Formats: sequence, C-alpha cells, structure tokens
Amino acid sequence: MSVKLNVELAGLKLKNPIILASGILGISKKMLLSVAKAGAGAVTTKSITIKPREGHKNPILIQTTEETFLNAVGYSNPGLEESKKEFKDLSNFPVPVIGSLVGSDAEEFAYLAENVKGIDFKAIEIVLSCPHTPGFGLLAEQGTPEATEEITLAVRRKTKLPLFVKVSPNIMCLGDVVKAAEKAGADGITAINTVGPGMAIDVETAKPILDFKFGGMSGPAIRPIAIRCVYDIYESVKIPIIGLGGIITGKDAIEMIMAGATAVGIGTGIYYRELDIFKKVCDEINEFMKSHGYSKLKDIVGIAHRD
Amino acid sequence: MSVKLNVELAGLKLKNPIILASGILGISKKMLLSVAKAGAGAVTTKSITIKPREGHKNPILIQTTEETFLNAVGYSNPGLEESKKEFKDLSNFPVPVIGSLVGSDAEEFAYLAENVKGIDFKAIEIVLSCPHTPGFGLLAEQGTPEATEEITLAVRRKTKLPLFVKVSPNIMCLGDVVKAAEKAGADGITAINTVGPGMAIDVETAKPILDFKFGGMSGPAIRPIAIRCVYDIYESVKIPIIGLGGIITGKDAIEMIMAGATAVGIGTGIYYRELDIFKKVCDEINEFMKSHGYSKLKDIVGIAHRD
Amino acid sequence: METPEVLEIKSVVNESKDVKTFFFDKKIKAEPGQFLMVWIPRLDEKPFAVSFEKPLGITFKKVGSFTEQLFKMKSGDKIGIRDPYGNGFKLKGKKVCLVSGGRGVIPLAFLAEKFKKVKITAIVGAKTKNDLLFLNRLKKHCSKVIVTTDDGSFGEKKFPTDALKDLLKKEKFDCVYTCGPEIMMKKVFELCENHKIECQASLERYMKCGFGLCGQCCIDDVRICKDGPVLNSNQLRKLTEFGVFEREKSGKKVYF
Amino acid sequence: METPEVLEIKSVVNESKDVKTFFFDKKIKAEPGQFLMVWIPRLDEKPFAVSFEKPLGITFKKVGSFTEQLFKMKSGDKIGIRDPYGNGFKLKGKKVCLVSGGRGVIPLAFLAEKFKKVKITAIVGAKTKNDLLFLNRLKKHCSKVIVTTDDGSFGEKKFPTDALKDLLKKEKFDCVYTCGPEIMMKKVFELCENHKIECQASLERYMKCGFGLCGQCCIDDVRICKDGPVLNSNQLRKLTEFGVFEREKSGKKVYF
Ligand SMILES: Cc1cc2nc3c(=O)[nH]c(=O)nc-3n(C[C@H](O)[C@H](O)[C@H](O)COP(=O)(O)OP(=O)(O)OC[C@H]3O[C@@H](n4cnc5c(N)ncnc54)[C@H](O)[C@@H]3O)c2cc1C
Ligand SMILES: Cc1cc2nc3c(=O)[nH]c(=O)nc-3n(C[C@H](O)[C@H](O)[C@H](O)COP(=O)(O)OP(=O)(O)OC[C@H]3O[C@@H](n4cnc5c(N)ncnc54)[C@H](O)[C@@H]3O)c2cc1C
Ligand SMILES: Cc1cc2nc3c(=O)[nH]c(=O)nc-3n(C[C@H](O)[C@H](O)[C@H](O)COP(=O)(O)O)c2cc1C
Ligand SMILES: Cc1cc2nc3c(=O)[nH]c(=O)nc-3n(C[C@H](O)[C@H](O)[C@H](O)COP(=O)(O)O)c2cc1C
Ligand code: FES
Ligand code: FES
Repeated sequence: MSVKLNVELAGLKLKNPIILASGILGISKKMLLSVAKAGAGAVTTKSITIKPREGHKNPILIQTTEETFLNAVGYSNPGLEESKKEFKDLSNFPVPVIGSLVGSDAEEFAYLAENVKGIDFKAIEIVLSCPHTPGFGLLAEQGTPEATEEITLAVRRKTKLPLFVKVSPNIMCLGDVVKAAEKAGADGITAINTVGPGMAIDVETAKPILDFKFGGMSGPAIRPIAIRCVYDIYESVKIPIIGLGGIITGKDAIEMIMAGATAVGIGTGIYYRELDIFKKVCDEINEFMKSHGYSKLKDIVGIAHRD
Repeated sequence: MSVKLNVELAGLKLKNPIILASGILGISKKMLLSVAKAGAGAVTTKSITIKPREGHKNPILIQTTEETFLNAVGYSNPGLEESKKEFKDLSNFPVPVIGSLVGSDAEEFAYLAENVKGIDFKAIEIVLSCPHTPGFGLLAEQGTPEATEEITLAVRRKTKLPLFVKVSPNIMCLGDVVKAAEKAGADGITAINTVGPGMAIDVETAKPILDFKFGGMSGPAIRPIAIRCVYDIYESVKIPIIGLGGIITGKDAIEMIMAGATAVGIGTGIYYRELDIFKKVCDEINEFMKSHGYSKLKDIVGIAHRD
Repeated sequence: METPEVLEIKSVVNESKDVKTFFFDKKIKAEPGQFLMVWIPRLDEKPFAVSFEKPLGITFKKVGSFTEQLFKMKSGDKIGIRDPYGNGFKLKGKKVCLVSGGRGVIPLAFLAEKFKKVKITAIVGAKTKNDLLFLNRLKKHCSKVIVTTDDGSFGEKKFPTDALKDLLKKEKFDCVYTCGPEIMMKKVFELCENHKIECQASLERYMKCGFGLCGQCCIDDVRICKDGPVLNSNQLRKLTEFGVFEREKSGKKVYF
Repeated sequence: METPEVLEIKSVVNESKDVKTFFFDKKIKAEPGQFLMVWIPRLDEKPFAVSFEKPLGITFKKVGSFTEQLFKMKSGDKIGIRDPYGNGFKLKGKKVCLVSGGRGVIPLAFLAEKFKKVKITAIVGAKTKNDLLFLNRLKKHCSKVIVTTDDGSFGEKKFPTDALKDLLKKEKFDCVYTCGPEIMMKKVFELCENHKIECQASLERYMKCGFGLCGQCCIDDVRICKDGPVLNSNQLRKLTEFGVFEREKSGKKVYF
C-alpha cells in the first residue's frame, strides 16, 4: 500500500508534516535551506523582533540531563530590517518558510506582521509563550486569554497569511488561551514552547550555569507534556495544531498526530539524530503507516480522542 | 575532616536531610520502616484523605521516557480511620514520620489535621498541588495564593506540629503562593509536586495509556524545574524548604541544597537506584562535602544565591 | 521501559470452561513465577503469571470484570504487556514437590518444564474435575502427579495440603514449591517448616505499578511485585501478614 | 553532557605579554583544531582551541572582557569547560605546510606535535616579535620554521601569505594547514587552489551553543561548531561567505 505523507495545514500544502521549530538553526536563509534539503516539510525562522537583540550572554543552551536541555537565548536576532534582507526572495524556496515574530505588545506584533510583508513568508507564527525573556511572552503576561486575543487580533488585521499562535505549556488556562486565539482569527496553534522554566546549578562553583539563570526546557523528556497540551488543545479548538516538544522519532510524531496535531515540529531532536532527523522521522512515519494499514495522515489526526 | 549530615528542619531534628516523598511506598508503617532502615532521615506517608479512595484504575504509573514517569494514582488510600490504625504507635519509630494530608477544601484539611492528632506524626504536610485528581489540588483551584492562605490557616489552627505546604511547579504565581503559606503560619514548603500533567498515547491502539489519561510527571528530567522552583521559593520566603523532584544522586541533592533546600525528598529515584538510594545519596553527599571542604550542610543551603 | 508493549493475540486455547491461554508472536526469557502486567486499553491493567515462554503465553481464569473482558478477546485482538516482573522460583535440589491449588498450577506447570534431571512430584488441587488445568503438561515432566478435588469428582477427594501431609510422612524433598490460595500456601509452608524442608511460595497481592514504587502490593515490608512474588522459607518466616490479611485497592486491610 | 565541567587551573604559563596558557589536571583526547567552550561562572562562555592534550591546556590572548578576566585568573581558580567540539585537522600526506597568523598558531602547534614521520614546514606570522608564540614548540617537530612579522622585528618582514607564495614556487606539499585571520586564510586557500594543493583551514565564527543547535556560528550552511571549525578545500570551495562577512552576537552581518 502506498502511503501519503503530505498534509494541508491551514491552507499550506506540505509534502510532509515535519517542521523545523523556531530558534533552532533558523538564523539565515541558507541554514533554513539546508534543513529543507534534510527533509523538512516546512521551516520556521528564528523569532524576529523589531530591534536587533544580542540576547543573553553564554551559556544560552545547556544539557541538564540526558533527555533535557535548558535554553535562555534571549531572542538574539538581527532585528526586522536585517531580517528583511536575510530572508528576501524566498520565492524559489523548496518548502514553505514560516516567519516567527515576537514583540512586547500587540502594537509591536502588528508592526512586525505589517512589515514582513516584503518577505515571501508562507505563514506567520506569533510567539506569546517564551518563559525566560523579560519583556516578552509569559514574562510580559502574554500567556492570558485576554492578551492572546488582543495580540492575535492586532496581527490578524495586518496579514492575510496563515497565522499560527505559539503557546506555552506553563499555564493552567491553556484551553482558554487557544480559544481566544481561535476567536481572534488564528489559523492554527503551535504547541508547545519550552517547559518550566528550569535551572541548573554547578555544584563545584555553586553558581547558576545559564547566564540568565533560568531557561526553558526542551528535549525528549518534555514530550509527555507536549502530548497532553496538544490533546487538550484539540478538544478546545477546531483550527489545526502544529505539535512539538521532544519529538525524536517517527513513533513520537505519530503519538503527537494521534493526540491531535496536523503537523509536527522538531527542534532539540536535531541534537540526538543530526540534521537528517527530518528524513529519518518521515521514513519512520511512512513505515509505521504502512505496517499499520493507514494510507494518509489525515486518518490518524486526533484518533486518540475516539472512545 | 568530619562532616555532619544532620539538619534541623522547622524544629525537626533529622540525622540526614534525605526524606521519602509522599505517595511512594508510604502505604503502611512497615513499608515506612523499611525505608527508614534503608537510610532515610525522615519519611512521609502516602497522602491521607478523610474517606477511603480506590484511586484511578491501572495503569496509574508508567514510564514515558528513560527519565520520566507519569502517575495518576488518584489518591488511593484507606482513609482517615484506617490510617489512624495503620500508623498508630509511632513512638519508637527511628526517624520522624511526616503525615501527608489532602482534602478538597479548607474544612476537610482542618478536619484531617485535627483528627490525626492521635497518631504520633512529627510533622504534617498538606498537599495543595496534585495536577491530576479531580476535586483536589490544582483541579480544585488550591494552587492560588488565596486558597493556600485559607487552607494553611485552617490547618494551622488545628495543629502545633511543624506544618509543610506542598506546592506545584505548574503555576506562574509560585512566589505569591509560598508567601501566602508563610503568612498563614506554615513552617516549611515542600516543592515540588509532579510536573505537567503529561500524557502518553499508545500508538498501536491509539489510546491514552494511563487510565486517567493525564498524569503528573516525575523522574530525573524534572530536576531542572524543581531546582528553579526551590531557587525562587528561597528568594520569596524565610521558612525552610524540602526540595524534591528528580533527585537521584548526591550531586543532585547538593544542587537542590545550594538552590535553597534544607532537606531533600526522593520518590521516583527509588526506581533507578533501589531502596538503598537513601544511603547511597547520603554517602555521596558526605563524599562531596569532604572533598570540597564543607563541614556542615547549613553552610551550603542557598549558596547559589550569593553573587 | 515500564510502559505496555502492545501485542496481537496469535492464538487462543480453551483450557477449561473459565480458563484460557493466549499465545503471542514473541519469545521471552522468564523465571517461572514472574508475572506480566496485562493491559486492556481504557479498561485496566492486572498481573498474570508467565505461563509459557517460547512463544509467550498467559493463562487466565475468568473471575471478574477484567478477566471477563480478556475472555471475550480473540486472536488478532491487541493487548499490552509489561515486562516479566519480580523474582521467580529458584530451581533447587534433585527431588522436589509442587503443590498447587486452583489456577496456582499455572506458574508451577511452567516451573516443571524448567527442571532438568530432577524428580518431581506434583500435587494438583482444584474444586472440581472441570477446574483441573495442565494435567498433561505436568505429567510430561513429573514422575508422579497426585490430583485432588474438593468434591472428589477426579483424583482423591481431599485438599492438596492433606495430600502433601501424607506424602511427607513417607518422602523427603529438597524443596517444595507452592502456588494457590494463601491459606493453602500457609499450610504448605507450615508443613515444610515441621519437616525442615525448604519452601518457595508465589504470593499475590493487589498490584498497581508492578515495579516497586507505589507500595500497593506490600506484605509486611516486602513488595510482592519486586521482592516477590516468590518468597522462600527465610522470607516467609519473617512475615506477620502471611495468611492473615491482604490490602484491597484502597490499601484497606481485608482479613482472610 | 553539554554542560560545563568545572576544573581547577593547575598551572599558568605566560607565553607573551598578552597570551597565557592554563594547564589542568586532566588528560583528554582531541583532534588539533577542536575547541572547548570555556566558562567563567556568571560572566560568559567562549570558544578556545585545545592547545595541549596531555595534560589539557588552553592558550588564550587578551582581546576583550572575557579574555581579560581569564588573564586575571591564577592556579587554583576554577573554570568550566565543555567537551572538545567540532572536527579538527585531518593528518594527511608526508610533506605538509602549516601557515599561521597571530594566535592561529595555537592549534597548529598542537597539530605539529601530532604528525609522525612527516616533513613539516611552518610559516608563523605575527604583528611583532613580542606576539610570536610557540616557536620552540614548533621547531621541535618541524624541519623548517619560517617566521614573519608585520614590522620586521623578528624573521622576515612580510605577511605569512607572501612567505607561502614564495615557498610554493619552489616546493610542493601534500597539504597546507592554516589558522589565523580569515583574510589571511582566504589567501592561503586561493594559493593552494592555484597550486592544486589540498588546504585545511580552521575558521572562527561567533559561537553560542557549540554543538550545532542554535545556528549562531553558521557560514553559508555550515555550522562552524559542528561541521567545522576545520574545513577542507572541498568545503571551502562551496562557501560564498568565506572572507566576506561574519555574524556578530545578534546575527547581524559584519563585513571583513
Ligand atoms: C503475581 C500474580 C500473578 C497472577 N497470575 C495469574 C494468572 O496467571 N492467571 C490468572 O488467571 N490470574 C492471575 N493472577 C490473578 C489476577 O491478577 C486476577 O485474577 C485478576 O486481576 C482479576 O481481575 P478481575 O477484574 O477479573 O476480577 P476482580 O473482580 O477485580 O478481582 C478478583 C480478585 O482478583 C484479585 N485482583 C484483582 N485485581 C488485582 C490486581 N490488580 N492485582 C492483584 N490481584 C488482583 C483480587 O484478589 C480480587 O479479589 C495473578 C495475580 C498476581 C498478583
Ligand atoms: C573555534 C575557535 C577557536 C578559538 N580558539 C582560540 C584560542 O585558542 N585562543 C584564543 O585566544 N582565542 C581563541 N578563539 C577566539 C576567542 O573565542 C575570542 O578571542 C574570545 O571569545 C574573545 O572574547 P572577549 O570577551 O575577550 O573579547 P570580545 O571583545 O568579546 O571579542 C573579541 C573578538 O573575539 C571574537 N569573539 C568574541 N566572542 C566570541 C564567541 N563567543 N565565539 C567566537 N568568537 C568570539 C569576535 O570576533 C570578537 O570580535 C577561538 C575562537 C573560535 C571560534
Ligand atoms: C536553542 C533554542 C532556541 C529557541 N528559540 C525559540 C525562538 O526564538 N522562538 C520560539 O518560538 N521558540 C524557540 N524555542 C522553542 C522551540 O521552538 C520549541 O518550541 C521547543 O524547543 C520544544 O521543542 P523541542 O523539544 O523539539 O526542542 C527555542 C528552543 C531552543 C532549544
Ligand atoms: C507513584 C507516585 C505517587 C505519588 N503520590 C503522591 C501523593 O499521594 N501525595 C503527594 O503529595 N505527592 C505524591 N507524589 C509526588 C511525589 O511526592 C513527588 O512530589 C514527585 O514525584 C517528584 O519527586 P520525584 O521525581 O523524586 O518522584 C507521587 C509521585 C509518584 C511517582
Ligand atoms: S505494585 Fe507498586 S510497589 Fe508493587
Ligand atoms: S554555536 Fe550553536 S550551532 Fe554553532
């Protein structure tokens, strides 16, 4: 039996459902291209702010246990103007490029959405969920239903592109947040951003290791939390979900899809399986589908909800 | 140089700082005794409710990745009356026994605190933080500063024993919650309860694995989150902290103590290192202290906060 | 990984009116007496002894809602299993006796197959003729199989403990292995103590996690799932709860 | 584990007025060109090439706030290191040439020590006599050491690339190894291309994670921390950014 891995995600046609997560490698067009060549169905840029940001000092990313990483990058990026140059002319890009945007309030988000129009992004992701950067995400109270609605609305008015809202697992009212996003016109939910935050202390020097002390947790160990969030979101909204957090294998991706994800993001997984994790995971999904008699991904999206 | 592992925890004198966490093995006096013999400095009972509870159906505890477990036990316990019989006559118990109590509101908590007086518990722990049992903890909105204050106050009025409030990592306002507990007269904070909740789906049958679907995450991977919580709590309150979550080795325990914990809990760690994890961790702490020139634990509590 | 592995039931054998065996397309290595946690998705998960190793088989008796559901399943259906847990019977001596009551024969039949060049006497007890299991399986490996039924519908009309008592008057064994109702095992153990014979008994307690964390399955300070289910004389001697009470799902004591 | 391992500085060697070497009580295995992430708690963490293997040593030049702080540290102080990262120089051929500029000599001196039975010519460039490093270390392993300084205060007054140009007129090498300012390495590479000689160059880019996830250190689609820092002719040929621009901390391009 032949298996089809292509999916439609809020109007985007993806040859496969595996997407590069924001903040990993997506610093330049050429890096994104190398990820596309490694087999990703779509790629996301590192999040872009209006002004350039140097981010936190190093270490910005450490491994804390075999299965966990903490990062506190601090949204380093060259800012809107440089990014417009960096990502201009994506017309021949082999897969859709999702532009990830972060601002400190609705106005900044709207400004970004309006001003990336020159870039041929195929979709916009707005990130309301960073747990460790002052002035952004959870530390700017963007993790509430009210803020989500306000920001999503403001961005919605400025762009016709498919709009994904990236949410945090670290809030109790996740259902209300995604409903607010849907109500305000989001076309999809990206879940999850990093967990925690967490912290690691070096016992030799008795000092926190990350420069920012705290960092968001990623890696295989957060998968159960990501699966729960996606399962919850699937019950709360009708718009599609990009599920991510700890995905390493095709089996993990299948679990995520069964929980309700239409597409699946990969970030930290690259550490464990190199860049061609994208191809490997697609092959494993393909193998699973074949051996289990599924012919298309649509058939398994959310099936864990059936009784 | 000789090293002293004894600590004073809210008036309790412990021969070492390692405490059995609630819900692991603490079903009977004899099991607690075997943990004490294995080297724990104190032990905590499985949480006690007024009425007997069968808990959720099985599976109630599964491993989700090498470093993570999910549990949704559902507070199975024989209830207050049976527990009074089970734990009566602890007078010769070799280490302090901490009685863990859960109720659905302040009244229930107060009733429990009043009625366990016959048992020779050396301290009381009230758990306001279960992420996966309807009617309790986070699912009963006990994770707010207001509820924490109300419940702690109600219990405080009924007991003179050292009183620990067990808090959840899954809330944004942790600092306010522990301040509320302190204000209401708590003698210490137990942190953390499980993370998430998380979920695991079996891809062969497309079904959630845990009977309750969701479960709290424990195991080595949650350590970074526990460390961050304890670090935050240490900055928020003056009362001592029992730090737990993912502690497996002496080094982990040292990290926890440097973050601000006076004592350290162990639960899931028993899976990785058997019952004598208590002795092993104490030996490793001892070794570390010696080789690093520390003579007593007090000297390292919270030193990661120094600049 | 302590999480169910889902397998297809390959074939089903009806052992008696309320006992079946499921075989799976999988070979495992297990000690007789070790058990699996068997998962029916969205229903429950309960312990069952390994009955066959290569290929893996479990044998179960319909006694309540879970086993009823198991009973309804057929080849092609999927159930989950988690790894053989616990400590099984240790092969000891050259002349041994197996004493079973009811479905306790399940791990003992598997045990009989494991012995090499050992003289085995089996005492198999059941309520009635129809409840007898694995007699042929045992006969292949035992030099003698004594059958008792409570109603005398097959073999001798007595309890297996009575048969053991008689036997011990005439014969000496290196080890007695037992599995069955706890009251029976307690008697077997006492008989062995009187005759200074080593005894190994496979105990049951209500199980949840199966790997030693939740504490649900304890008898005294022994976790049946991890330190047991098979305990030897040394361990049995220390128990105060053996044959006295067990704990139900909530942890409440239920006296025998 | 990608997290700093804290070590005590065992001894400090002053190599020049602004260059020091720290030795640690630890032996490692590394390819020359591989680097460590060096952590000063609560300050920053930056990349430094492995300078010595057994015992581990790093050599650094005071150029800014981090290296200034390093410069102040003394034996007994603690710093963190993370594992040798990246791909180092590959030992190739029987007759090779090393071309360094400034502190680029650090990994090349280590490389020289690794070659066995290979004829090595080293070209060592520096601004002034006082900036020259590791001349004795090189002399022990190289058949010829050509020194150039920008101001002529020692050796020949020219750039190392000029020395290489002259040399290539007379001699043929199996491989040319280079480390130093990117503009210099670019010229070395071009000379090699003209003479059809394999070239290996150790590049630098602003690094954060060091293990290939953050993307900060990219040149074209190459992650210097993971695919580099040493690139061979094949890889260098494909680059469009080599000698053109690098990215600073924010990711903004800075042209050379
Ligand atoms: C180590 C061990 C090995 C076992 N091996 C076998 C076997 O090979 N074949 C077989 O048929 N049965 C075996 N059992 C018993 C089997 O687990 C129970 O028959 C089954 O759980 C009954 O479930 P139910 O829902 O059908 O019945 P219920 O009506 O729920 O229970 C009937 C009785 O089964 C026991 N029981 C129920 N749930 C559990 C549980 N989670 N853990 C332990 N006991 C329980 C209780 O004593 C209960 O009174 C074994 C039990 C243990 C502890
Ligand atoms: C693979 C590699 C190996 C290196 N090996 C050595 C070595 O063995 N000895 C040595 O003295 N230096 C080495 N360096 C350079 C060293 O990392 C910088 O000198 C140091 O980071 C400067 O930091 P600073 O704060 O003192 O100076 P700053 O004022 O911060 O920077 C001075 C210059 O150093 C570079 N730099 C600063 N931070 C970084 C960074 N995080 N990653 C890369 N470059 C940076 C930039 O080009 C900057 O312009 C190496 C760099 C790389 C990439
Ligand atoms: C180094 C690093 C940088 C990240 N930067 C961003 C970012 O800029 N914007 C964002 O929305 N998420 C960012 N994330 C979060 C990831 O996109 C992703 O949500 C998270 O890591 C969980 O997925 P994973 O376990 O597959 O990595 C970053 C994660 C890491 C590890
Ligand atoms: C099987 C299991 C049962 C638990 N039951 C309780 C409980 O009854 N009451 C409670 O306060 N915490 C309970 N917990 C949480 C633990 O006490 C502890 O806070 C958590 O597991 C984190 O620590 P660990 O990683 O060392 O296990 C339970 C945890 C597990 C794994
Ligand atoms: S069943 Fe959990 S400890 Fe035995
Ligand atoms: S420094 Fe992060 S990818 Fe190279």
